[in-house]
Amino acid sequence: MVEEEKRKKKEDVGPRFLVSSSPHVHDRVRINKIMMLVVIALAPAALLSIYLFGLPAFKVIVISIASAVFFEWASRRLMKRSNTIGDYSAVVTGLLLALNLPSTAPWWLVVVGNLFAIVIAKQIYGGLGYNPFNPALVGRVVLLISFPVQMTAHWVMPSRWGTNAVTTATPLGKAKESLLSLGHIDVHLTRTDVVNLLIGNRAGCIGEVSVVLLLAGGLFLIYKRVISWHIPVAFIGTVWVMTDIFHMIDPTRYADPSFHVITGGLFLGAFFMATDYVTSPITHKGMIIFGVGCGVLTVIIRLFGAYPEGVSFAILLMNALTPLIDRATNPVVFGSRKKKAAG
Amino acid sequence: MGAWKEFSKGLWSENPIFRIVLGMCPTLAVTTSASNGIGMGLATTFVLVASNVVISAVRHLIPKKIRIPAFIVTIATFVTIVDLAMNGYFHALHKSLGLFIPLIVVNCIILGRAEAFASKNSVVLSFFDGLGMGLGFTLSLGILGSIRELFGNGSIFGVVIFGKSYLPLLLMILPPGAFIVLGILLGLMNQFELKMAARQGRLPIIKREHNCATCVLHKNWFVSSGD
Amino acid sequence: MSGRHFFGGVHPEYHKEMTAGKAIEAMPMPEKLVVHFAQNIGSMPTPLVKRGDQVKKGQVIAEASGFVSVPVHAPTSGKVEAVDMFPNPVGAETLAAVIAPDGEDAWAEGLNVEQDTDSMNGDQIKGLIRDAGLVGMGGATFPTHVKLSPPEGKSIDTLILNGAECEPYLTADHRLMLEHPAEILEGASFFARVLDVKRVIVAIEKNKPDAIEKMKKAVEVKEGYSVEALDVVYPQGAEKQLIFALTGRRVPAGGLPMDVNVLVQNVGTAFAAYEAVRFKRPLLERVVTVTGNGVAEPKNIRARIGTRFEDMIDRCGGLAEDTVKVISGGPMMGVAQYSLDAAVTKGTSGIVTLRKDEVVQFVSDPCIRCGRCVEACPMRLNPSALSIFIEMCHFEDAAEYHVTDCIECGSCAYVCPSQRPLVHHFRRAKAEIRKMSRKAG
Amino acid sequence: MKEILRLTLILTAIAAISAGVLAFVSSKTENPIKQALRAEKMVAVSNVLPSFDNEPDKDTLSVVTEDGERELFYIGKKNGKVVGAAFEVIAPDGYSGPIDIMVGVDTAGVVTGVEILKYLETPGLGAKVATKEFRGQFKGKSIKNPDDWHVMKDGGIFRQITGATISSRAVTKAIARGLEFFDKHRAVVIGEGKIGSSGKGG
Amino acid sequence: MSTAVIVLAVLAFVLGLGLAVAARIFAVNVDPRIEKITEILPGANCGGCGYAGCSDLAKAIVEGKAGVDACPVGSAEVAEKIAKIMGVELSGDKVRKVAIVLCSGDDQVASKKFYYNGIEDCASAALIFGGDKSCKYGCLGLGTCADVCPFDAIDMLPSGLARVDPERCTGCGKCVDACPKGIIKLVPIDRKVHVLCSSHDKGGKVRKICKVGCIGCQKCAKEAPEGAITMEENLAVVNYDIEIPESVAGVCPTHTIVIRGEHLEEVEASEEAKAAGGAV
Repeated sequence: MVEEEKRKKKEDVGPRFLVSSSPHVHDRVRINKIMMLVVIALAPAALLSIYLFGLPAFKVIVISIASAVFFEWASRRLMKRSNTIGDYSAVVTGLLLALNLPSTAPWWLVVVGNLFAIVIAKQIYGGLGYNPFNPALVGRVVLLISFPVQMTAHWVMPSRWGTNAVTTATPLGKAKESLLSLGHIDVHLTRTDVVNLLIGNRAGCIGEVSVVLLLAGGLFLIYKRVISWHIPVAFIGTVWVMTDIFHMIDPTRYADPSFHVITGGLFLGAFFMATDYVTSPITHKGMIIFGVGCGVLTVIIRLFGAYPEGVSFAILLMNALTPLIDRATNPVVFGSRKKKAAG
Repeated sequence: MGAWKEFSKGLWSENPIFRIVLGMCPTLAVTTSASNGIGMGLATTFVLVASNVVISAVRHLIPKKIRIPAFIVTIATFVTIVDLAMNGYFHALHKSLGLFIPLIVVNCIILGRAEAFASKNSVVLSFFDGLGMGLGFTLSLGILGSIRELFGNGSIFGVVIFGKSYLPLLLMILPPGAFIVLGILLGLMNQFELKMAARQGRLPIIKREHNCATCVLHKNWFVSSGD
Repeated sequence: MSGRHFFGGVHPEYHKEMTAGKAIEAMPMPEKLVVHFAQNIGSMPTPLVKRGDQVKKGQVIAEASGFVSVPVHAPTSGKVEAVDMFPNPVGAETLAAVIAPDGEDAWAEGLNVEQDTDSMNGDQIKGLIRDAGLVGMGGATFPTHVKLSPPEGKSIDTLILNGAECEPYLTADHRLMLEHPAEILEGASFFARVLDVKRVIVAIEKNKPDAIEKMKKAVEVKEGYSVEALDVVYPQGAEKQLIFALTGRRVPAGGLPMDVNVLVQNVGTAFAAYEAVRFKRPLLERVVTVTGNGVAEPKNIRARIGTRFEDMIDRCGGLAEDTVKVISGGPMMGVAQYSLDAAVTKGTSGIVTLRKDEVVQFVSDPCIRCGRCVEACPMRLNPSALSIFIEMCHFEDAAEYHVTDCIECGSCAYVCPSQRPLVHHFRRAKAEIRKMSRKAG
Repeated sequence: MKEILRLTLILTAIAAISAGVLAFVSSKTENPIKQALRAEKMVAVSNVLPSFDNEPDKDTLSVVTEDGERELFYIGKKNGKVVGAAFEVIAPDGYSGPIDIMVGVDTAGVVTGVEILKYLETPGLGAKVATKEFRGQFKGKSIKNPDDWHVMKDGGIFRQITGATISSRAVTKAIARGLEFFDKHRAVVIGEGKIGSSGKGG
Repeated sequence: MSTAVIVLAVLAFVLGLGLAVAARIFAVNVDPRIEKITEILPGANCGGCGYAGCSDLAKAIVEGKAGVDACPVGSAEVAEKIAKIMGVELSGDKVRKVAIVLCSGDDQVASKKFYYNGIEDCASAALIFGGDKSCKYGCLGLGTCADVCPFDAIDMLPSGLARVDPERCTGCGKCVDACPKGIIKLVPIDRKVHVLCSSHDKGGKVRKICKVGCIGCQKCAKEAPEGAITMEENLAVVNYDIEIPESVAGVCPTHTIVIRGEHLEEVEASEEAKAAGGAV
């Protein structure tokens, strides 16, 4: 009798257990954790850049992250979709875009860039996971095409907190300029040049100058298994090898490989932009093809194209090829396929 | 009544750009400014109306087997007439539309209407069909051109709107701008249609992020499968 | 030999310490036993009893209905109270006999007698194994005698005794190896005799050093037997991965271990074979690990087939209030239960209980293509692409990407940062593909 | 067979009618087109030349260069006296393609006007070479001091357009080249020398 | 002028000749009726007829493989037109068939056996213990049928049931195939009385898990004309060939039997009430 009452009570409270398909445990690594690791990996380079370029750089970074998060929130709301700012992907996009801008970028430039990055390049396609192109790079390229003066004409030398900013050109810009006006390049790397380039004592985008810290951040991500080594190594390696070949053919026209590798946005691009999960191939084989493709395109644009720097365009072009690469490099199922018996 | 129906469908429900998505080459290429868009649209409208009328008039005379070459010759004739006339009387516009005027010949809308409508309907209906389609085309190109000119140059029909301090978004008058604006307009059109459907008392459709109804798009970008 | 590892795999938290040190205890006779007839892969055996029948321990209550089918026996003597639908731990409700034990536990005639095994030939051994109702006890429940009957032209040269037990939480095989090493090896020797196999490898993951030690000592006296220590990585115990790790042979996709001349048997099955051949005891009980934070006292229990989960859990101190998941089997491949009325079957290796804060729910966020699943998949599939195909109902594409080769180990879903229900997707696709081929055929 | 003939003849008839219509339209529009083209050229020429009262597009002179290429000069005259000449130069190294430039000079070789005829430069950037601000700089300058004929960045006297140095440089270089050529053949062009006497190349 | 005319004319002559000859050589004889019938068919290519699309069906009709009324979507008008083209007499008047979901156990009245966490899709949910409803025959409410419906005729009620709009339903049968529980049936639209349950469980069990399930009491079978409602394994099944008086619905103790038009209105009203209550 008591048993029965107990049973009745149990039925009244409805179902007790949660049932789902296996597996029932999870390693608890969520998207937001991965994105936070990327932010942490970028933080040292960003902080050094703020030190180098001063308050303007700080302003660009803050405005960029804030507007990226705002656009993510607003567009999701407008499209009546779930709120996704909690996955921090907008923070990463905002930060990356800021690091790809000159420190002199006016506030509206940063906002317009993020509008294109978040709304046009990401949310219109359906949000994180569906965007075919790297949002931050789309934002940057839109700005580069639309506002070339603001994007390319006002580089300043790092000057510790931004006092006495001296306008100059980026090293790659100088190389291209001299090649076009003089017919040869006037870039010959000395040891001090190399040191200056490595510690970020040069003009360039906010985030691309501190090569050493970018490398450290990239290695941190590889160590944390957030990214694999395949894309960065293939990308940077290809740039090195190709520029080396051209340098050997004609050193007066083509700068030496170390110059090409440590200038420009190569490290930022190779470690943080080309490795974007959504827009890069999924298999290791595919990643190597992707990295080599990025490298080849970067070198072609840098040496023969109209723009002095080609990392952004190279990555975006390879983004477009990602589905094809994925299809071509789909892993071969374990165990050789059983041949169908004749007949 | 019938004529009005044939005329109005081109403006909205069967708009050649936003609904049937035909004639993308001139749509994307010449809409760098509002006047270019309208100019191209009107040139196309003339060809469309004229060829529709002529083809409809002679539809019983043309054997089925040679209808395509016959249509093309007719269309090409009108296009050449437009080309010559514009060159003579609207030289500046002709210069900026340039290459795209002769390309009206291969605009799918014109051959499409000839095949789908003019070869089956009376002259009057064909006239209104051509006029509606052409004006729908013109309207769409005008809208596209206006938006691109507004953002890319700060003006509409050359009239400065945004003032001197406005820094134009050059992307908009470059080729990618055409794709972006067209894509956004198409999306808004569809959204509007859905809303209208719901308002007209049709059953609410449960919208989920993934379902079989939305799959075609996704598959295309993900695998671009060869089949 | 190509090392002790295969492609992919994951490292879940094992939690084996809860029960690894606890000796196997016997489960007292419960008030009633719910014995399902469908306990093996293949065709369901034909029931032979009806309500009101008296049965003896070991009596056949359902006979094999074909080659890929095994008989079911009464786990004790008593009265059949009902034959009705009851929750089966591996799926929907199936037909089962409810037996009320009479407490005497009296054997049916001719069973439980020691045999002279030396004089038996292979076919006799196989017959005993089949009559005892042996199935793979790792969870797959594939009839053992079928595995022992390779088709003409296929020969087996290696027998692998699978003691990897790579599923987290479970320690049933571990304890069995510690407590009955000699019996397991004798059971294995029967398999070896049936197939005339000279090389027997006992495969154990390195996280069970005591078991490796014990088994090593036991194989010393046996010629051709060896013990191999395996890297600790899930799913090391999956047949194809195990074979590759130990022999370097790749079982063809869509093929069976016998295609590369290997037979894999679970150590539990070997123990059951020992009992069946030496003592003519049908498969009536098995070791079940009852564990997880949901129970007060995790234990390894030797339970009769048909013991209800509720009785098992009560034996372990009852279920904590906030337990939301009870899993039959391990947490990676086991089946979450909705009712504690489910009863132990031949394939139930464990009952894992998870409390509310331990359960991670699937949320089905979009795939961000991070590639973790591709790295984790031991079958070298592309779970990311597959799940997207299946979400969009492109089952033909999923088939083209070999979804049917998925072993449902759960590694992909375990690592997915979007917490997508990947295995669920693949099961759906497999079902749809079966449906389509049925339609086409 | 009859069917084949019928199809062929119908198509032939349609083509013939079309050709007839087109020929008619063409004959009607021939003149307007010619006039429009001429008007276009005249606008450019008159923009760069000092005031004149002749028809420079008819009063042309072609000089053959050493490389055997012809250079066409539009001569501007007032009251029968030569006041200047206009000529086209092409800057082949523009940012996105060649830039066509119309240059006007007076008899002394001083630039009287520069007009950009055709270009593919980036809108808002390289395209600024067509603005009055940029091309106005050349007015009043002559080639007397060739070192001046560079953009400021390269040590010359002409302000380059921010962010579009390549376009600015290309235009400056092309005009300088044109002026040098004019200087060499000035005598012939402005009619002080006899036609053909300076045509070393033939 | 004359050159232009001559050149074009000659060109056209030569090309026209080639074209005409080619047309003769590569001529394919297509039955003109196929094109005509294709134009008459609705063109939704829904596949409800069992063929790959409307043109495929048209071919089948002309070849005699399918009847003139084979299109389940097209109205009688369509069948008539096709019959005219084919020159056959249309036999009898064909009543349109529409889908109906034979379950009314929504979340309020039917119990669940567990909390489901997985793919929001009936076919997937059915893989796990047959779904979370205690009744193994019940509607899972996840909308697979609504997803496959090409005519937007099915919508999902918030209370977890699929509802078919008979006005929009064309009877193509896609939902019937898609439902993993097999509880959607095509019924003649003019039949009003339905048993909205598919459970073959015994009455006692049904009572425990669902308030509106058929308990197999047979009252309706006795009330209805002979053979109109038959009992099949504890379930009352309607024979749609026989007209059933609406009064039969009144005898059902569990209100499992409904009159379609009224029922839809009732559901509408209760959903609205719930929505209004939720908004407050």
